[in-house]
Amino acid sequence: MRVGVFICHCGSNIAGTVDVARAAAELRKVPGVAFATNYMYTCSEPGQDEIKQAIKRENLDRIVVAACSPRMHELTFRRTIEKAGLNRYFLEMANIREHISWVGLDKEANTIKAIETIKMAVAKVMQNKPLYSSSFKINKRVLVIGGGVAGMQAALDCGDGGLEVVLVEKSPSVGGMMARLDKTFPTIDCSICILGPKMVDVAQHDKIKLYAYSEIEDIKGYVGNYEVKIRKKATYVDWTKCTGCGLCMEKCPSKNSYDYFNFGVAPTKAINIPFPQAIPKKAKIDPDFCRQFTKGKCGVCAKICPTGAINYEMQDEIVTEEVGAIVVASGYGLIDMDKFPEYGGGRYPDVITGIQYERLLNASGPTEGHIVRPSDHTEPKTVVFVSCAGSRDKSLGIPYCSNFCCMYIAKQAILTKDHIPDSQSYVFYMDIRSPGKGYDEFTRRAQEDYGAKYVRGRVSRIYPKGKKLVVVGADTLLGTQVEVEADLVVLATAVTAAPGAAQLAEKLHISYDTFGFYVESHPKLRPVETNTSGVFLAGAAQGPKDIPASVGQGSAAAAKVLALFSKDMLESDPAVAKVNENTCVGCLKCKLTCPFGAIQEKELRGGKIVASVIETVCAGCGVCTSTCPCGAIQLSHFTDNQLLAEVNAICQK
Amino acid sequence: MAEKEYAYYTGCSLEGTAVEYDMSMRQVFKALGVGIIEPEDWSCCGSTPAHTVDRVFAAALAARNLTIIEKMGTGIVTVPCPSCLSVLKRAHLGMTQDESFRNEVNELLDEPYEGGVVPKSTLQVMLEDVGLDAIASKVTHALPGLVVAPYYGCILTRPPEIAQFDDPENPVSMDKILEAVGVKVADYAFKLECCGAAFGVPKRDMVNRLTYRVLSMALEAGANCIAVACPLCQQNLDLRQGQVNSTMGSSFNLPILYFSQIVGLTYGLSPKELGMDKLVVSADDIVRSRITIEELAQREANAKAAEAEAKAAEKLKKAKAKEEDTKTEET
Amino acid sequence: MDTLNLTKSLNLSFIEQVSKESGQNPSLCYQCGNCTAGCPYTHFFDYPVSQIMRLLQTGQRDTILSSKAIWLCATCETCTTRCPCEIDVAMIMDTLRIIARRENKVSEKDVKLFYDSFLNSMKEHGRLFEVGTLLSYNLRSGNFFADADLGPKVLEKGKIHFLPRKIKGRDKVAKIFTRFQEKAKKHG
Amino acid sequence: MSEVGPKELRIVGFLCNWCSYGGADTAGVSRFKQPTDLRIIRVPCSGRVDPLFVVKALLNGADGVLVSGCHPRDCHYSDGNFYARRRLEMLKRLLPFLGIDDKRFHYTWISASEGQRWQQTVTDFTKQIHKLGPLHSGKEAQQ
Repeated sequence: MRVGVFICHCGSNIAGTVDVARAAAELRKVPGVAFATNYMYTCSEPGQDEIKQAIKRENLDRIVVAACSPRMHELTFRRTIEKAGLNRYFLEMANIREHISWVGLDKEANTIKAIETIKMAVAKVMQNKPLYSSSFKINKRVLVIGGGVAGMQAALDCGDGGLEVVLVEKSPSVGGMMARLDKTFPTIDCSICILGPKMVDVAQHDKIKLYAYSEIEDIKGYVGNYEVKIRKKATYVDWTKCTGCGLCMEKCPSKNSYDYFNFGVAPTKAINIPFPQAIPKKAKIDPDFCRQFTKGKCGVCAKICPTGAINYEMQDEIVTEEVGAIVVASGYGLIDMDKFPEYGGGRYPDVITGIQYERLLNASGPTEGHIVRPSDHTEPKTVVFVSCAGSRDKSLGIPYCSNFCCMYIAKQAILTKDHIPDSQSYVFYMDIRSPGKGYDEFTRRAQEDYGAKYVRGRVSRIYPKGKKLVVVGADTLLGTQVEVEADLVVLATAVTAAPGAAQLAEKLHISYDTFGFYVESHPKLRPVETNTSGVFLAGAAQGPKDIPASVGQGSAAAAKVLALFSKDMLESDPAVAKVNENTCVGCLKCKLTCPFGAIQEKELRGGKIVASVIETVCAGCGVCTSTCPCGAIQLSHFTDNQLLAEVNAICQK
Repeated sequence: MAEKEYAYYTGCSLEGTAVEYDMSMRQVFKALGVGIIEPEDWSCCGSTPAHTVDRVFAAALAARNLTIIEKMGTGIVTVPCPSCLSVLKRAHLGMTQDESFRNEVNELLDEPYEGGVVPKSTLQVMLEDVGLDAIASKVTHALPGLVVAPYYGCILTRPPEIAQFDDPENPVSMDKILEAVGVKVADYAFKLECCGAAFGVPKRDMVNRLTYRVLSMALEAGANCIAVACPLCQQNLDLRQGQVNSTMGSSFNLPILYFSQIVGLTYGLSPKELGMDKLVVSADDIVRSRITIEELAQREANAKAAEAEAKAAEKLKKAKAKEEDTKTEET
Repeated sequence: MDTLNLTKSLNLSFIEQVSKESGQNPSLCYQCGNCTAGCPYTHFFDYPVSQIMRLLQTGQRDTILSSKAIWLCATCETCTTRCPCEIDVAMIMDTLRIIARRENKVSEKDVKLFYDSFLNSMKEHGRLFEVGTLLSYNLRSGNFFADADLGPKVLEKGKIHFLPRKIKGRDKVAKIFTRFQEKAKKHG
Repeated sequence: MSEVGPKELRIVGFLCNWCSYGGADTAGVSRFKQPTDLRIIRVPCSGRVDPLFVVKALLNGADGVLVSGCHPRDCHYSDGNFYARRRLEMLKRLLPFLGIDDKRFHYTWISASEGQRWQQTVTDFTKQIHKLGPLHSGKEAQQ
């Protein structure tokens, strides 16, 4: 066996705190190591050439690259050695950057740690076996979860690219948060005017199958072959018959239903079409408020419906779809108002959220675009905007910036002046974050042309005094306490992960961060991929994002799906479990523990029962290997021998 | 209710300027069957002044009392004064959470404190241990016409890590207790605004300005009385109300009662026992307005009957009018 | 205002001392001003709380220790309760007071005198003797008639005791004082 | 590092590829400094960690072993970490019978985004092992 070791300087990233030359010298002394060297940038083209040449020149048959994390470059170097004629699994990487040079201060200790880590990799690579992928057919349909602007963009791009798309939307209409906005920054163009056509396209696209008011129940399978169970929630209206005429909504006597679309700014009917441009434009009953459900009698809508679409007996329905890739665009949520007792959040009706204000501004909103105070329906003359309500607030567990509030506050201040010319807006802010194209100019316009008074400081509390709300804050630039007697207060409440984000992630086997946002594969270079192949991200599900960024990600995710589906067959990962039929005793404990149902019972010719692995289903976790009492089932590339070789390399009594 | 015994740390103020808080608190506990024992030979907790000297020193002054109480074996000490409570809790939490701090404090003491005492406000004991139902069950009298602004002051619920009780931004414990005894509680936005605390003596102008706001917001909320649970708040609002009037040109005449006094009044206890005469702004009108709940029920029944009568009369009138209408139509 | 020469006046050891004694990290403050906004005493301060925090971040030891603000803070805990960065601001103010007292830099002599009168009463009697404290404060502050207008009111209500209630264990309380003073001397 | 004393001890860490190995990478990218005693072995899933690996390491020279996987319910492989938890908990109870202080073995859950938590875990565990001292020269080994 002739192992070659290549130690990367990574400029000064590694060489700065690890003596790489000494490490190479030490490695040369290790039995089995035929060649060891250090190189400035191993991942560069000349760096990779060096490996290829050394393999030929030194007749190397196994390679260890000591560099960055294998999560970064394992694939790169596998390809390199494959090009030089070695099986790609004859590569091991030693992570001496993320785990050593970047986290240890002491060069001597780092160097020793690096040498030992590389020795472990050498020990392992000597146990490695060649592995060969097989290929399998893929289902070129794509599931898009979430019908907001990011999800619709992904669905439309995939559809236009010729893929069949299954689009699942939790609420009764597509459109997401953007459908609720009045105007968009920094152009002040009407949100629904630019979104509406997209929504219609989604409805009319012959490649897109829309499941509205539906949720993901369960997902099984792997890249190329997913089986998705979708729960179509009961609407109590037969959508094949409903024409969206709206007669039911007009006549419904339950007038105090909570309006989810309008974030409760005004009540709606128990049977409703959420908004005039809804897609699909179908009615739905809210059983929490419908008299037929709460009191057991009413039936007005059933009597009035011209097509007889009402069905109070309707049940949820589970449907199954088969797809090969998934785009997750499940959007975001907003922090609850009751997290702000000092602002009277939830207690004072005239303290509202930014999205609620958006509905008050909107011509198709509950007030038809007239700004009025929820308490007494009078027009406010003094409006206070409070930015960072929850954002950048560690005490509420939200240390991050919500990304777009600074911009929409500027927009709302401008629109307030447009709607009520004799009004005065105040904006309490800590920093104005406006790095987009034309964004900073926009926030300046709010102040220069629309007279919004920006006050640099946080609001400490809000209390009612007569009909006014007294907003007590600081102006840190003046170094004083300030008070504004406001008619209406708008809180730019913090963006959170969408409700249920964690549960969805668990169904998809993708990771999420402490706040519930989904984790991309690489923060810079793989921003829409996840660590689960075949699952892609788009929009604010990954982190707070404005419209242009969400649309961009929707298209990016679609491009990734189209690239994945450009082949008819995919290569399987050969690092799967294998059964040694000679030593297997047929206890089938592995079958019980396999999380994927990848293990079957198999009868050999002699009648002996053994376990057998379905290679395409096995995901390579190795739970079976640790379960097997006789070591008969081994996870390739992570066998007992391979891992123990690593242990033995550093633990020698 | 099973009799439970608590250590009761009075605190210096309740022996002097806040003696009526002590009197009424003891009466209310007695009525509720809550046993209290005063720790023998307790000393001052050190309050704010000690905290300006040194943290270990301040904790030691408080911990001397904790040591005495620990030996009593009651487990819980209930404290009427929020300032004492805060100091005792700070000492207790500091000493139980940080070993080296505990050792430092114990070095200053004759006998060490081992951390076996839970300090609770009297408000917390009433709300959580006695319970609203039991509190309500002792009510014999009503105070119709009384609208109370419950004033908590700064440190009863703050900071939440120390107080570990009620909401630091919108406390409701006193509201609930007062409502349980049938008193009308105003929606008061200045529940927590600082009254000036211990600055009454050295910084009188400052305190007068702060109390002015607290008093005027109570009136704004429609209250005709403020309920407090803190001797310092009471002193600043009651004793200094005249000072406020002369410096700020106001004419407040707002009685400032301890919540225990109000509860005591609804229990039919005598004004004398509750120390009502100790208040500077007279609460005689409130005392005079007191009636038994039977009287109240009678009054309400009378009012209802009168209302029903009026309604019936109205109905009759309408019916007659209608009758006449139809008659005229017929003709 | 003079130019603040940060190279010369940035006192890092002061920042470290305050961090250590208060257990708080002043770098966590991002100057949102919430403490100033909620502070009932902002009107009376020479520097609002957020500026005290800023002065601390820039290590302006002398300015802070001679400020009135640190003595006029009543520890109402509003700043601590609302700080989005979870800084115990009141604890920092407390610490600054302690350091100022230790270094004999007390800008608000009356406040300190009142506290001292309180503590002396406590040392002597074991409990607070209200009349004694007030008289001693009045005598020492030269503020002879502070709250004299309130005297008759309290007197009339029978709330005043002209003799202190001395507790049996007052020597034990006094011992805490002396032990602390000895310890403080030892540690300089 | 000075915090944990001048002499290094031998600590082996088994980290699942998807969460904890990524968490350790995140700590690296964020330059969260850590003691240098730990040597990391990458496994696909914490469910792949055979208790035997831990025992072998401890008997053959390791002074401490750390296993870290994905948070419960956030496992890349559905529920591999549940199997891990069950096995590793059993192992923890068994160690004293082998004459090994169970504080030398620790298992935990760290996600790919929790760099700071990884730093804390490594620092705390290293401190703990240094407090216990070397396994093979101390009393435990002779028992």
